[in-house]
Formats: sequence, structure tokens, C-alpha cells
Amino acid sequence: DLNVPALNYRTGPYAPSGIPYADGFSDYMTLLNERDGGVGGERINVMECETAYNTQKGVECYEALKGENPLVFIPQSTGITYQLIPKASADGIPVHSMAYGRTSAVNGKVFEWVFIMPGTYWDAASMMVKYAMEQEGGSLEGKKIALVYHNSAYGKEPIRTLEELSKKHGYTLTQLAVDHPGQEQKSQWLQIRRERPDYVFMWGWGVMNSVAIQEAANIRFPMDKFIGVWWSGSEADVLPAGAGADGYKSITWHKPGADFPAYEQIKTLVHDKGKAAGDGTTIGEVGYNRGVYAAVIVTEAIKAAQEATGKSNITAADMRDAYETLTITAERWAEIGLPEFAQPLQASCADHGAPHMGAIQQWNASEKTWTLVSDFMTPDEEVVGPLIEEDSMAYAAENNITPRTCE
Amino acid sequence: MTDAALAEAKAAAAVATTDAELSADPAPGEPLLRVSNIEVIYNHVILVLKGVSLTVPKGGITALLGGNGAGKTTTLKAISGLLKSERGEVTKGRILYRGRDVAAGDPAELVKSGVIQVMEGRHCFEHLTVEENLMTGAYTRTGGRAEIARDLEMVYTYFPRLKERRSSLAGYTSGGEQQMCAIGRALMSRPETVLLDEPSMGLAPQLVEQIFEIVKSINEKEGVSFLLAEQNTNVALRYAHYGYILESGRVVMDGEAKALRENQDVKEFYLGMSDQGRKSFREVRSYRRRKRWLS
Amino acid sequence: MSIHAAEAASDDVAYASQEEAHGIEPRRIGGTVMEMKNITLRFGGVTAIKDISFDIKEHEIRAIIGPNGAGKSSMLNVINGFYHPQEGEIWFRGAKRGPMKPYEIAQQGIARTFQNIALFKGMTTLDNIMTGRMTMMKTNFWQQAMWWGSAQREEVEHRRRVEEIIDFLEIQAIRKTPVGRLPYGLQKRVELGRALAAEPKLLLLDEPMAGMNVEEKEDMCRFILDVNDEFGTTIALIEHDMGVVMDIADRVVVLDYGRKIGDGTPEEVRANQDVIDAYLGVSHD
Amino acid sequence: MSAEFLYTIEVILNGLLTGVMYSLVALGFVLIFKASGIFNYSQGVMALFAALTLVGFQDGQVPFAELINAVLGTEIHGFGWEMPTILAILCALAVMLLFAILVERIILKHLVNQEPIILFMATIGLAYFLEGFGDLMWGSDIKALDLGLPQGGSFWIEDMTVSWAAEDSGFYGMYIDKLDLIAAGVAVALVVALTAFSQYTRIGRALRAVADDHQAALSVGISLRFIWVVTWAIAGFVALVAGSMWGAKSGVQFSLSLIALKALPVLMLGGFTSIPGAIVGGLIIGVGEKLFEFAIGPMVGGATENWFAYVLALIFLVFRPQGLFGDKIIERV
Amino acid sequence: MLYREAGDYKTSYVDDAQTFPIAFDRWRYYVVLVVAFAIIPVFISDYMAKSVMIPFLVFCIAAMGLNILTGYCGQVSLGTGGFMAVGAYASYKLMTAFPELNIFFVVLLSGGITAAVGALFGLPSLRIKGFYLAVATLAAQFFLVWLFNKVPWFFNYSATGQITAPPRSVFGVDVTGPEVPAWGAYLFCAVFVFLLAWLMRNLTRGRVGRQWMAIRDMDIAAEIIGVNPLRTKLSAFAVSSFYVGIAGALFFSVYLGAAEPTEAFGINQSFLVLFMIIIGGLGSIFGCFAGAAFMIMMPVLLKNLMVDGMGWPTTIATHFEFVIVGALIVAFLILEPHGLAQLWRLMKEKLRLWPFPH
Ligand SMILES: Nc1ncnc2c1ncn2[C@@H]1O[C@H](COP(=O)(O)OP(=O)(O)OP(=O)(O)O)[C@@H](O)[C@H]1O
Ligand SMILES: Nc1ncnc2c1ncn2[C@@H]1O[C@H](COP(=O)(O)OP(=O)(O)OP(=O)(O)O)[C@@H](O)[C@H]1O
Ligand SMILES: [Mg+2]
Ligand SMILES: [Mg+2]
Repeated sequence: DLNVPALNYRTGPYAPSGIPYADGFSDYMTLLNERDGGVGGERINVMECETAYNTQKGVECYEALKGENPLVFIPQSTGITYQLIPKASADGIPVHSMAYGRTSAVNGKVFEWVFIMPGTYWDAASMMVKYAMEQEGGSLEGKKIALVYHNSAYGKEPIRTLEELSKKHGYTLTQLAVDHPGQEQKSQWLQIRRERPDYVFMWGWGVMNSVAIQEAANIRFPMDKFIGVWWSGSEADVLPAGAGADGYKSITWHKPGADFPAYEQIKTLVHDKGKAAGDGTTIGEVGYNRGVYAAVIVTEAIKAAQEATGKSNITAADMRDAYETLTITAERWAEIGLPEFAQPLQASCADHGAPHMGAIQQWNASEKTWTLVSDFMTPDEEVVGPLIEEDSMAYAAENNITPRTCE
Repeated sequence: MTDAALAEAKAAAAVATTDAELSADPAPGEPLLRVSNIEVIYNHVILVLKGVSLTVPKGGITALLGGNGAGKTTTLKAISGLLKSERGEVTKGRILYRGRDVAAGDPAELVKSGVIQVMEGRHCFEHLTVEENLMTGAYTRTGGRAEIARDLEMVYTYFPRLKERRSSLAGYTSGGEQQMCAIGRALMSRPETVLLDEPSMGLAPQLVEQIFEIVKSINEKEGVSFLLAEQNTNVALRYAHYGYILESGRVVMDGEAKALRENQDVKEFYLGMSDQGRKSFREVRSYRRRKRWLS
Repeated sequence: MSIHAAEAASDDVAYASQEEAHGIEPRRIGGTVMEMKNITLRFGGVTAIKDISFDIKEHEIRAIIGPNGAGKSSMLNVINGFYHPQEGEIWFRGAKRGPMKPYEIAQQGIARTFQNIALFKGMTTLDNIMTGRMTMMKTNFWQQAMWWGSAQREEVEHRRRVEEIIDFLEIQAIRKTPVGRLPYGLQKRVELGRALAAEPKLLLLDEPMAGMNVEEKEDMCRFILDVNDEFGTTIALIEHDMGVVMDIADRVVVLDYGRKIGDGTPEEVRANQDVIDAYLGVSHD
Repeated sequence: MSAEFLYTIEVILNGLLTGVMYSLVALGFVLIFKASGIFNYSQGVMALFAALTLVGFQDGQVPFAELINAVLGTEIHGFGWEMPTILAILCALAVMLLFAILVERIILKHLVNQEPIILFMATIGLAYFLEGFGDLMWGSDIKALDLGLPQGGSFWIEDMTVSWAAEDSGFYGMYIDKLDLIAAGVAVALVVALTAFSQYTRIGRALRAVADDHQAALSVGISLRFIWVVTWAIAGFVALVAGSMWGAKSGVQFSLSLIALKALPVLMLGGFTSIPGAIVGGLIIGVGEKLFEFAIGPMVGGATENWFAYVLALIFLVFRPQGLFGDKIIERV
Repeated sequence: MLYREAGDYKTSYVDDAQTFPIAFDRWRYYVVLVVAFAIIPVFISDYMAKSVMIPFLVFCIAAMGLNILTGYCGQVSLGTGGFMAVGAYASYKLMTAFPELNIFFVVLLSGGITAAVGALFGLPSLRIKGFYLAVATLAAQFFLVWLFNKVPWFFNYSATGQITAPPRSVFGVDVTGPEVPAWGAYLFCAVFVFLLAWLMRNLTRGRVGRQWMAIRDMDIAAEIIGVNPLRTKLSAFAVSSFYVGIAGALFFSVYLGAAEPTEAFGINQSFLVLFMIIIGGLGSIFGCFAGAAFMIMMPVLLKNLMVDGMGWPTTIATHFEFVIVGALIVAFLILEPHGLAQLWRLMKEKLRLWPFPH
């Protein structure tokens, strides 16, 4: 058996986001076990550990599971990721913080054991600006962008990028912090109403998202100019606002919906057999698809590791090597029953965050569906690259790490 | 009382306690409340009452005397059911009121059936005005407003001082005023039996007399029974009909109030009289008394 | 007898003779320790004390009596600085007292007991009495934190004094009992112990004998008289038991409705018609 | 009128209305504190639980579905019907009444005459319990609550006020949230009714007596058990109101229980024992925090509301330690 | 009758005032010390250290701190999380600004800095009392967390505001950073717990402790008999914050290794510590340990029991964990409102009488 820990949060304040993810992750693994007998002949053993999105519990999960030959930790929380980066690096277990966590950890030269596929918050910020620019006919000169963010490490992530970009593109940036949990945002939205920004970006989390969307609807802010980061764009965020949320956008790195062959198989081979991880109602939700995405990355890496080492029972170190050279082509996506589900990717020693691509999706409140409304975009390397270099080198200096060269 | 007589009385009391059935509707003079051989433990470890028995006849004034820590308050609380809220427990014995066992009952039920306690240490509701305090006494009453208002007036005539302070918060009144308020509050419930715990404490001498006069008149006019724990033995025995003396959790002596007053020990320890008459408090330095019944 | 007459009668000779009447050597009653001048205290609409003046002499036992709500406790509260009178002056040991906090006044040597027992319920008898000595403990915070050495030495020294008080009050058996569990009478005794532990110059007792039977009152009287004799402590005492007041007080001041209606030796006060009307009623003993 | 000025007015008005939303939660605290001297930490969780129950009934959810499915291996999720709102509210009320009875039976009965902090602690235990229990019963996913209450800015007010500022000043008209207006109405009605109840009725007087001294209350025949059931039931009702108002805003899910934290400064400022205090406190806190965020917030990086509310309350307390309308703290010896 | 005091006579006041006057207690105490310092370090596993022992020790310290303030001085505080944050950020700033400074002193200094901050926030306690004060301390909680989140100087201008503890060692053994051996971190914390418990005992057995307790039990009477309320309350706030600051420093540097204020030092932390001291017993050192053990170990135990032992789904297990912990808190309070420490005392009293019932 291959042990894959899953630090899920099905309880606590963020449970609405955690549940579909956990379902998707486990369901896909179950599918592989049921359909193929696992990967390379080894069944995947998902070791669920409940964190409630709480750092302390996350650490406890890590300590409890690290002795059981885990292949990779997916911490499911920026806070926990920060705890695990030094620990897991010392213990030799890869950490896959999927589009969250420490952005500069994308630099594989410094963070050998940390992976961020499919991209970073800074990528997201840059792509959102790019999208806005396209909408405005190529220029943001003189435009106003407001950032509504969760007043925490996570929420503050995009600020530096957005500031850099504002210099480059000439828009003005207004920052509006919302304190945890964010049930009350009247001041922020009154200010937005007053200043009438052209775009509102949101780095929100939990109840803050749904309240913000509700408030935006209340002040009749044009919803198609309101764009959330990927963690602010799931069903749990838009449903409470009902019809008001119609037209709300968010960035994402995979396609929405359940219209994939693999999902059919999940329904027949997993759900219908009573092996669903949850109650089976979350399939096709944004969170669910993210769970599936994470599971695909993990299993593809396992497969690659098995191929590279020639043995089926791989170790965490093999897993790391496989992550670093992970390749998933468009054909491969189709092969595993998820055609065009997400972008092909090719990781490398220096770049732990491939493919760095995202697209914008939009919510249709009457049909309760998300649809992609843009092509997949790439971030502005010119701006993001140096920021990453700077931040990761600072970390290296603080912690006496000599970066690899990655020849 | 001679030793022999005392033993006889005790035996009689013992017989009476085995007689479990009390009349539910006793005639005046018959037992209304009977405590048989109760044991009380606080906090599961501190044994305070070691088998106390006593009887309160209907229409009688019964005094419960004894030194500090003898267990008077504990006995009263055991009867009124307030022990539970102090983590105390009646572990043995029975308490019968009108033939009904009340040891495990709800204190509020007991008040409804006519037994009210005036607690030691005043216990007024600080944030309520004096008048509101008095009105809470009428909480269990179902009679009309007019009747309650009449009783309120009655309490005010008993204690004119309260009338003056009627609208000030009870927490700001003086010790004695609070004591009056507590007693008045109990009277407001139109009780059938009153458990009075140290009513005279902190009251001016004049008022002490007055309170006992009130007790007496209510007792005589309305047939209300009283069980009063009192340190002021002198006054208590003058007004009571029957008395029990409690000493470290046991009844050491009981008898008609008159008889007790004549008892040498009682005279000496509780009334401050010696063979030569009343002693001055100045002379106490030169002697220490020894209690005979403890040896 | 009018108020003025009562005041006029209050000279030393008067109670020297009273002492003799009781067959005890006269104590050295000295000069005025504390003087209250025209004190007026109001709470909103209520005037608890109206323009009262009286004094307390060294080594004497001064009783304050009066009906309920007369303002006796308030007067003690004024003396130890818990209430601040709107008008009037307080002179202590020859100096006029400025605005002071209660704890500063305590440090000057005024200790008291309370009408509604105010012991520290969570502490044992020993600890309660030890708190009485707080004002005399000199080791600083750091020495306390280290304990071994000066703090411990000091503790033992004070413990010795406290044990003397415990012996004196005959409460050895309850030394380590949390005071919350003690019966009322013993609590009063512990409270007296706590006040005594401060070795006060002036001791204020608010109804120390309420809720006691004769035997216990006798004990309490003995303690009070002994303290007064042995340590020469000046005592101001509120008490409703006239027997006690008449027997042990040197001078009595009588309050009624916040006004002073009598002041003088027990005999004088007892004979004062105002006092009889307002307070004593008909005497029964 | 200048737009700046109008914006300030707008902020103040919205602050007032937000404050009323806080008051709704604070009222529950006040009720229980006033009536039994218990600082009920679980009030927030009660609001969550009440709202969950309401939605659960509305949507025809099967209680404990997850648990049942896990134990029996079944696949049940809902009854498949939807309850009319009124009926659902009544059912939720019944549940809250049952809850009050159980709290009294199981917890409070055994804690008569304990120190306030012990009772406080017990309510924390209760909060823990209820948090887990609510999730077990109704699941921890987010639920939209639709009571048919209007939300969003009132066009009528906007249209009316838009002309107050100069044409080109960029003023849109006053923004007033309709839901807030409704909440304000409800809150005022509650305050009036509850004040009358506690001040002028026999039971109201008994409530206050219990808060002062459990033992003495028992000794005059006030049945603590009855009083406690009554107050907890009323507090449960208030929790339901608060829970559904806030739930309509943000969806019903765990974070709803955290609104208690917004109610605490209100409580402190108004006084723990004063029902009208809850409203006045709410208004002051609401305006204060909004104005501070509006005027000072941008200079210090924003997100000041959480702490500023507390600091504001603290400043008031230094001058009035019992809050604006709280019962006097009686200090006597 | 194993447990007795008969025959155990004290002939001096020093003996009479010692911490464990009963010989049996004294022996048990020595055994505990030997186990804690000689046996556990040898056998401790990473999991035991990181999930159970270190958080337990750290919260013991925090609980001692809060117990000084709440249990001994009667001032209820809900600002513990905020003060822990002060300790954590102080230690972070000290560690990065003075890399040469030994971590032991870093932790102590962090405590000192927190003490100063704590005393400052204790000022309103002179006017504000009871639950009003408790709620008022939330101002400290929210303000401090906001401050550490907003002012970049505190997190050395890092992009996200996360702080990470650099590796530091004592006598050549790492106690912070990623390569810490389980026993090293454990012992480091254990030494602090031992020293601070000793200090707490000293402070509470003498004048200072009595002043605190006097204020707690009846502040007006205390003032009238000569206790300066301002000094006493502030000293309690300062000492308490000193402990809490040390706990915060250890929590961040030894236990978590990295932190951001909103989550690690949120209000939940304040409540957790308050639970500990109430469940454990206000005004008791033993209670701090008992309470911390209960609140830290109970959930871990329950989780292991339900998830690993009985194979329940994690969600249901977590919900049940809440239900059970809540029910246990209530049950303990009903059983003995004065906490585990009082339960323990009563047990001892019964043991002394055993086999007689009274
Ligand atoms: N709550 C309690 N916990 C433990 N012990 C108690 C408690 N209440 C009373 N006791 C003990 O019970 C004994 C009897 O106390 P009780 O109050 O009944 O005496 P009492 O006769 O009323 O004395 P007093 O005249 O002083 O009021 C005392 O020794 C006291 O220490
Ligand atoms: N803090 C206060 N606020 C308002 N009124 C007060 C306050 N303190 C005392 N009083 C009032 O002042 C008057 C005198 O009270 P005080 O306590 O001095 O009486 P006392 O002479 O000690 O009476 P007792 O013998 O009953 O104890 C009383 O009427 C009381 O209600
Ligand atoms: Mg008594
Ligand atoms: Mg008085």
C-alpha cells in the first residue's frame, strides 16, 4: 500500500470549503483503487486526518502520520504549510501546497521539498490584472482596482504583486482589509460604493466570501467586475447570496462541472457502490474538482516515481524526485478520463509551480453553475519572477540554506 | 430538669420519631414539622449534624439554641431544602412536614406549602429596591393585588424605617435595615410556618423586642408556627414555648422554655446569670466556665 | 440631659471614678487620638451623618451606639477613609488628615472589623490573619520570589506573632481551615484576629458580638479588654448589646438619624432621655 | 451639501443600523445575565443552532443524517419536502424551548448558588457541546437561509437623496440596507417588550432577584427551575431572531456563532443588565467603529473594527464601570 | 491507611509551611520529578513530544500565568492569546536581532517584555471589575493581534507576515528550528515549567500571594486593611503576563516553529487557557497541570480512540469530540465546581479517613 495523508477540514469555520475538496480527493483515489487496483499495483491508502483548519491540529496530524511512510503531505492550509515547510524538509517528506502556502516556495532551488502546482497567488494576481486589462481593451491606465482581502498572511499575499503591477500598468490600488471572520463588511463596501473602483479583486476565505458577494450585490456593484482568487470562487461562496451573486467571477486553474468521463466512473464505481467519501452530493463542485486535481497530481507523481525507480512501493524521496520532474500532457489528461480538465504541466528542479496558468470562471445563479469565460492565461513573469527570487533568497539567508544550482 | 427527667424526655422523643406518620392536617399543638434523626454532611466529608431530632407543633414557637457552629443554621437549611445549594446533603433521617417527606423536595414547593425561611446574614436582593424586595416575598401568592398591598402596608407599619427607605436599593441600606427587610419579605408570603435564623442579629435592642412582639402577635392571632434559631437566648426563651439546645451537631437538651430558663447550665451559659445574679462583662477576664454536659 | 451637658461631663475624672466603681485599676487614658469635627456625609438624597463631632482618647474604649440606620457604620467608614465626608475635618494624632486612600490610612495604624463579615473566604484562618500583618512586611518582590533567605525569615517571624494571636483568641484548632466553612461566631473572631495582627493604634469594631450567645460574648469581651489593657490599643466599638456597652465602654456616643443625641459615660447615656426614647426603649434587664 | 458630508452621514446611518444588528445578539446575553447572573458564553452558538434548525426544518433535512448513514449504511439526506417558513419558525421555537428545558434539567439545576465564573464556564462547556451537536444534527456545510426578507439598498432612499449633493460630485444617494431596517424594527419591538416584561411583571422581578442571590430567591419560594427555563427559552427565541437575521446575510454556517464576539463590546458598553442598554450600546458601537474605520482606518491599514469596538467600550467603562445603563455595582462593607 | 499525616509532626514554622507537609506527598513529588526529567526524555517519541508533551508543558505555563491573575488575584482575563502573541513576537524579534543571544535568555526576556505590556493593559482593572473586565481584556486580545498583523516591523517586513523561528541551541542541542530532537525540546520546556512552578509557589505562599488573594476574595476589605489595590493588581497582571509571555515564546519557537498572529494567538487560545484553569482549579498550582493535561490530552485521546480505535469517519469523530469535551466540562463542574484540584483534595481527605466514612 501507498500511504497518502489527507489533512482535511470537514469541520470548523471553513468546513463548507473543506468538505467538497476532501470528497473529491478521496473519491478519485477510491476510483483508482476500485478500477485499477491502485497505481502500479499498489493500492492507495488515504489517511484522513481532521485539522478543522487549525494549525495546532495540523501539526498533530503531521506528527501522527509522518511515521507511517507518507508519500506527500497536502496541508490544506497556508498556516499549516508554514509549519510543515521546515519540518517536512528536515524529515525528507515532500509538501504539496496546491496553489496556497508560501508563494516563494515555488523556487525549487531553495525549497527542495515544497511544491505549489499549479501556481502561486502572485501568478493569480498577475493573471487577474491581465484579464482586467483585456476587458478594458488592453490598458488599465487611470483605472481603479480595489482589493478586498482577509486580514491574514494569506490575504496579504497578493499585495506586493498588485503594487508592482500598478506601477507598471498605471492603475491605482485601494486595499481594504477585512478582519476574521468577516461577517460585517459594511465599511468596506460603503467605501467601494463611494470610490467606484473599476474592478474589485478579492482574497477572501470562509464566510467573508459570501458576505462580500452579498454586499457587492446589495450595493449593485457590477458583478462581472468583481473577481475573486481561486479560494473565493466556489459554490459555498456564491450560494448564500442567491440571485445576487449572478455574474460573479473568480480565477481558477481547472474546468468547472462534472462533465468528464472519469466522473462518470466515479459515479458508477464509487458512489453507486456506497463508497463515496461524503454524501455524494458535492461531485462537480469547484472544491470537489480541486480535490480531484490534487489526487491526479499525487497519483501521476506516484506513477512517475514507480516508473523511474522500477519498484512499485516507492518512498517519500522517490516521490519528491518524481514531483520535480512531473509531466502531465494534454493527452495524459484525456487518458485518465479528464480531457481538458486542466492545463498540461511540466515541473522542473527550479520551478515547483508549473503550469502557472489560470482562467476566469463566472457564476450563473439561475442554473447554479460555473462556466469558463476566458482562455487560460499566463502570469507576468517579468514582475512575479524577481519578487519570488527576492523573497526566497531572504528565507534562504535567514535559515542558512545554500540554494541549489539546478543545472 | 433533673437528669432522670431529661432521659425520660429523650426517650419520649425517640418514640415519637419512630412514629413516622404525621397528620397531614394537624390540630393546634400537634406536630406540624418533624425532623427525625438527621445527619448532614457538607462536601461529602464534613459531618455537621449527627442525628438531630426535633418537632415543631402547630401554632407553637420553638427555639433552637446553641453556640457558634452548633448546627442551627444547618438544621434550618436542611428543613427548607437550601442545603443542596451549599453542597450539603441530608444523609440520614427524615424531615416530615404535614406528614410529607420534604427532605428531597424543591425549596420553592415548600414555600408554596407555607414554610418560609429568613436566612442568616440578611440576604437581601441588593439590586432591587426595598419595596421590590418585599414584593418578591409575595411571589408565591395567588391572592389579589389589593391583599398584597394591604400586607405591604402592614410590614411598613411594623417597620416604619423600611417605609422611609422603600425606594432605595437594598444593597445600600444599613445592616439593620436589611435585617428588617429580610423579615418583612418573609412575612409578605403569608406563611404558615416561619424558620427564623437569628432574627435579632444586628438589630437595636428596641427593635429586637419589637420583632419578637411581632412574632408573638402573628403567632397568637394567625396561628403561624415558628422555629427560630437564636443566640439571644434571653429574649428567645421569653417568647418561645419550647426549646432545643444544640451543641456540636447534637441536641443536648430540650424542654419547655420555662423549664430551660430555670436550668442552671442554661442560666450560666446562655443567659449570663450566675448564682450571684448577672455578671458584668468586665469580670469575665477572671474566670472561665466549663460546661457540665460536655464532660 | 442635653447634648451639651453630656459633653461637659466627659472629662477624665468621670471615668476614673467609673473604673474604680468596677474595682479595676484605672487605665492611663491619655489625650485625644482622633477627633471628628463637624462631619457631614451624604449619599445622593440621603444624609447618613449630619454635622457630628466627637473625639476618641488614647487607650479608651469608645462605644458608638444608635438605632439601625443611624449612621454608625458609615462613621467607621469615614474614619478609615472608605467614605469621604462632604464636610468636616478629621484629626488623627494631632494632624489634620488630607485626602487619603483607605490603604494609606490602614498603614497609619487604623484597623477594623466589619459588620457583614469581610474575611477572605478562599484563605485559611492563618492566611487571613497573616494578611493583617501585610503592612509590616518589608521584603520586596524579588526576595519573595526567591523565598529562601530573607522572605522565609520574615515569614517565620510574623508567623510567630500570628501564632500568639491565634493562641490568644483560642482558635488553634481552625488554623488551617478555610474561613468560608467556619460558623459565624468563629469568623468574627478570626476577623478580630486579622485586625489585631496589624498591631493598630486605633481599632474599629463594627458589631463584633452580633450573633453570639452570652458565653461567646464573654469571650469576645475578654479579648477586647485584654487587647485594650495589654497593648493599650484604643478601641472604637459599635454594639447593640447594651449590657456589653455599659460594662466595657469608657465613653459612649449615641447617634440617631445621623445626628448625635448623646455623648458621655455609659451611666450618663443610659440616663439620657433622648437616648432612651430613640434607642433603648424600656430596659429589660 | 457636500458629498463628503453626505458620505459621513451615510456612514453614521449605516453604523447605527449595523449596531442594531449587534444589539440583536447582545439582547440574548443581557436577558440571561439579568435573569440569573450567568454570563452565557453559548449565546452565539445558540444563534447558530437556532438558525441551523430553522433551515433544517425549512429544507426538510433529516436530523443526524450523516450519523445515521454512517452507522446504518443508509443514504438518507432529506425528507423531500419543504416546510412553509412560518411552520418552520414555530418548529424551531419549539426546539429552542426544549433546549431551555434540557439546559435547566441537565446543567443549571446542579449549579445553583455557584460563583459566576463557574456558571460562565458551564456555558462554555455547553457551547462546545452545542457546536458539535449542531454539526452532527444538521451537517457542517453552508446553507442559504431565505425567509423572504428583502435585502440590499433601498432604491427609494437612494433616489430621494441623490439630489442632495451637487450633480457632478459623484454622490449616488444614501445607501440603506433594507434588511437592516427590518432588523432595527424587530430589535426595537423586542426591547420594548422585554423591558416591560422584566421591569413591570411579577416574574420579571423574580428574574432580577435570582440574578442577585440564588439562595435568597429560593428561600422566598422563587422556583429557580421555572425562572431558568423561562429565560433560556426567551434567550433561545432571541437567538433565533439574531441567527436568522445574520444568517440571511452570510448564510448559515459555523462562523455565525462568532457574531457573539461583536455583541460583547455592545453588552459591555450598554451594561450587562440593561435591555435598553443593549440597543444604545449597539448604536454607539456601530457608529463608533464605522466612523473610526472611515476616518482613521485608511491611515493605519484598516480592519480596525474588531478591536476598536472593544477599545471604545473600554473607554466608556473607565468612566462608568457598570456600563451606560447597567445596574450599579454596589460596593459596601 | 497509606495516606496519613498522623505521626508527621512539625516542630518549626519552616517545616509547617513547606510545600508538601505530608511525607507521602513529598515522595510522590520526587518520583514525578525523576520521571519528568530522567525517564520521559529517554523514551519520548516525536509524536509524543510534538502532539502531547510540548503543548502540554507550554500550556501549563500559560495556565499558571492566567491562574495567578484569575485564580489568585481574581481578575478574569480573556487576553491570554494576545499576550502569548507578545511573547512570541518578542522572542522572534530578539532571536533575529541578536542571533548570539542564548535562546534561554531570549525566552526570559520575552516574558519580561510581555510583563510590561501586561501591566499596561492591566491598568483599567482598577476601575473595571468582574465580567466587565473580562470583556475589556478582549480589547487587548484584538488590538495586539491586529498590531502584529499590521506593523511590518514585527515580522521583519516578510511578504506575508508569517514569522519563522530560526534554529537555536542550548549546550549544543537544538531546541528550535527544524532539526530539534524530541527530547531536547521537551527538556527545554520542562525546565521552564519546573522553574516557573517553583517561582509561582514562592510568590503565592507569602506576602505577595496573600495580597493577591485578599484582592480576589474581597477587594474593598483588602484595601481597608492596607492592601494597595493598584500595585497588587498590576503586579498580578505583570507576573501573569510574564508567564504567558514565556508560554507564547515557547509556543512559537519550540512548538509551532512558525506562526501568524490571527490564527495561532486568536481568541480561541484565550478561552482554551481559561478552560484549563477552571477545569483544573482556580488558585491551585496543581490545578494548572491537571487542567492543561485535560484540555490538551483529552481531545488527542478522544481522537485516537474514535478514529484509530473505532474507525469512525473523521468528521463524526470531530463532532463527537466537541460534544464529549463539552459534556465533560459540564460534568466536571457539576461534580466539583472548584476543579480537578479540589477533587484531588477531597479524595485525599477521604483517603485520610479511609476506611471510615467520616
Ligand atoms: N458550606 C459549608 N461547608 C462546610 N462546612 C460548613 C458549611 N456551612 C457550615 N459548615 C460547618 O457546619 C457547622 C455548623 O454550622 P452552622 O452554620 O449550622 O452553625 P450555627 O449553629 O448556625 O452557628 P452560628 O451561630 O455561628 O450561626 C460549622 O462547624 C461549620 O463549620
Ligand atoms: N453607600 C451608601 N449609599 C447610599 N446610602 C447609604 C450608603 N451607606 C449607608 N447608607 C445609608 O446611610 C444610613 C446609615 O447607614 P449605616 O450603615 O451607617 O447605619 P448603621 O448605623 O450602621 O445601622 P445598623 O445598626 O443597622 O448597621 C442608612 O440609612 C443607609 O441606608
Ligand atoms: Mg447560624
Ligand atoms: Mg452598621
